[in-house]
Amino acid sequence: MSDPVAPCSRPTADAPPLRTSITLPQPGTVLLDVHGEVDTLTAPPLEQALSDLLAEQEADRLVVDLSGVTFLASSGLAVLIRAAHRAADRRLRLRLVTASRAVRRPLQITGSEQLFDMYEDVSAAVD
Amino acid sequence: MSDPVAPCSRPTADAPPLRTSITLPQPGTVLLDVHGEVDTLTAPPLEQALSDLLAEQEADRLVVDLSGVTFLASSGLAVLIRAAHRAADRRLRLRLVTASRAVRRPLQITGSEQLFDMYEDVSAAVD
Amino acid sequence: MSDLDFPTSAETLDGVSTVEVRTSANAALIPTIRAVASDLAARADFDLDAISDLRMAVDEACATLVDVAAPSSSLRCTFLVRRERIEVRAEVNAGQPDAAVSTDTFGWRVLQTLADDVQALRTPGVDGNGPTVGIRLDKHAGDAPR
Amino acid sequence: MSDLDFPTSAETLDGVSTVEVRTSANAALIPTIRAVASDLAARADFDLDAISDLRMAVDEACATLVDVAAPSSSLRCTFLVRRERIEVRAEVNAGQPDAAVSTDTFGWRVLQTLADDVQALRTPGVDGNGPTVGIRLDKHAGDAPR
Ligand SMILES: Nc1ncnc2c1ncn2[C@@H]1O[C@H](COP(=O)(O)OP(=O)(O)O)[C@@H](O)[C@H]1O
Ligand SMILES: Nc1ncnc2c1ncn2[C@@H]1O[C@H](COP(=O)(O)OP(=O)(O)O)[C@@H](O)[C@H]1O
Repeated sequence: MSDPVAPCSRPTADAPPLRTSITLPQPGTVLLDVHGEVDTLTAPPLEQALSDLLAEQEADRLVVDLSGVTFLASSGLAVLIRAAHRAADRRLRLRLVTASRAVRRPLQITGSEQLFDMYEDVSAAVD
Repeated sequence: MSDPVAPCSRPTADAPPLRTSITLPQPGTVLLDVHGEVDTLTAPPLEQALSDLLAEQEADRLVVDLSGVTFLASSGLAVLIRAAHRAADRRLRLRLVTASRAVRRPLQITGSEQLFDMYEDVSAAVD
Repeated sequence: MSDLDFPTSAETLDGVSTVEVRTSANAALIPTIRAVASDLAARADFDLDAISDLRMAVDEACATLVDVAAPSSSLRCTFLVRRERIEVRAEVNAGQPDAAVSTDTFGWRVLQTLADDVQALRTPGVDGNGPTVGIRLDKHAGDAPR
Repeated sequence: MSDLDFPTSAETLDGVSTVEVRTSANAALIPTIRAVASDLAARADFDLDAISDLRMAVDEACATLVDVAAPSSSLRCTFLVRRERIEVRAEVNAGQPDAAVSTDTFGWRVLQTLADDVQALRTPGVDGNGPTVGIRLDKHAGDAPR
């Protein structure tokens, strides 16, 4: 799996426990990379990062890589779900990359998986 | 690194947080494998396992693989140090395999490293 | 809502281990309470899904309570570790006289999904103090092999 | 030995976060207190050696105190998380009237090596109760990059 080389990298504002960055791995694809814990304190910066992702009007493929997320609270789920609805307004489905139980489990038990296209690694999601 | 096939395996009594087993990877070499946390509750079963190791009179190479140890308290250190003294009585030095900071750090800061021959992987230690 | 009957010491009664964690009612300290929940569940041989669920449920309960806690007050979270299940009671002193745990939120629905049983607790305040509000939840160890 | 002056609530004073953990004075619960120590140190950006040292120091302090605690009593451990350092105070009610923390052991020497500062604490018991004995220790974050 080769990490796509980013022609453009904009780190977004982040409290220490959450790091986000947006890259354009290929034309028409925007990738939001998220690292850390998404809880009541860090859901707001995640929401901001998702807004930045959704602001990419040229893109028709929006990928959120959650492989580096080690905890996902309901506040974080709610932010993802709202972003899915905003993407749906543009007739797009968000692609989520989920590698760990800490992320998959909350999406599963709330039945939210159906709102997203799910991938197990980022190379498949951006392809 | 190939794990030596054990001609003889005797699991010793263990509380859930500590698992020990003794194998003879090759003639003259006895290997004590330790997994778990060594604290005030689990130092006694470790001491018993070390006694079993030292009881192998035919062996001239005594190896303690601590790669699977995730915590080492002073009570565990004291048990290792006593075993080193008992080995010294037989003009042997215990070989310790330490892979993690959780084990290396306590040995370093107490200056106990000098009592052992230290290895970073088990294949080098049994060789 | 039922009355609070909060254990005040950390005795071991009938094989129940009790761990009580008290922090300032500040969202920045919830991660530490999550860590306690994970650690206790892992040591109680919960399966991996059950550990993940308990961690998330405890986070949700604490986040809900911190939201209604009085300024500079504390969050108290007690874990009763039984055979095959952990009971958690979290509570705060609320700032507003009419404060209560909202049970009509997305968070509460998630909490109900995560825990095997969950209850909002409330004891009215005396002498003009705000009420004590809390959440009690129960989580079973699960049966999947670890 | 100095007097115990144990914080009873979990306020945030002057940017100090306080986390208090109370368990039965039982060695089986010390791993959970270790987990709290590791978690707080990691979040306070301690370097990896300092995290490891604090975890071991807290374990040592608690193990020492559990040894002298009265039957069915509790172990109280308070973490004061400051900028660049964590102060830990652990205490138990001792069973024997003459109980004290032994400072002539291998364990105590290790504790002195692990912590930047360590003190044994003791308050005589009143009305025939055993004394309260405790250990206070200080650990700095270290400066190695993580
Ligand atoms: N049971 C559910 N499953 C999936 N999504 C839900 C569910 N309940 C609410 N949502 C979504 O979660 C988001 C946040 O819900 P909202 O009601 O605003 O939060 P809250 O209930 O905490 O006030 C909304 O976008 C909503 O569509
Ligand atoms: N500073 C030290 N460095 C290395 N080993 C030590 C040190 N102090 C004691 N030991 C060894 O640790 C072991 C346990 O020490 P001991 O005095 O029996 O324990 P305690 O002091 O807890 O009663 C002994 O084998 C002793 O040789």
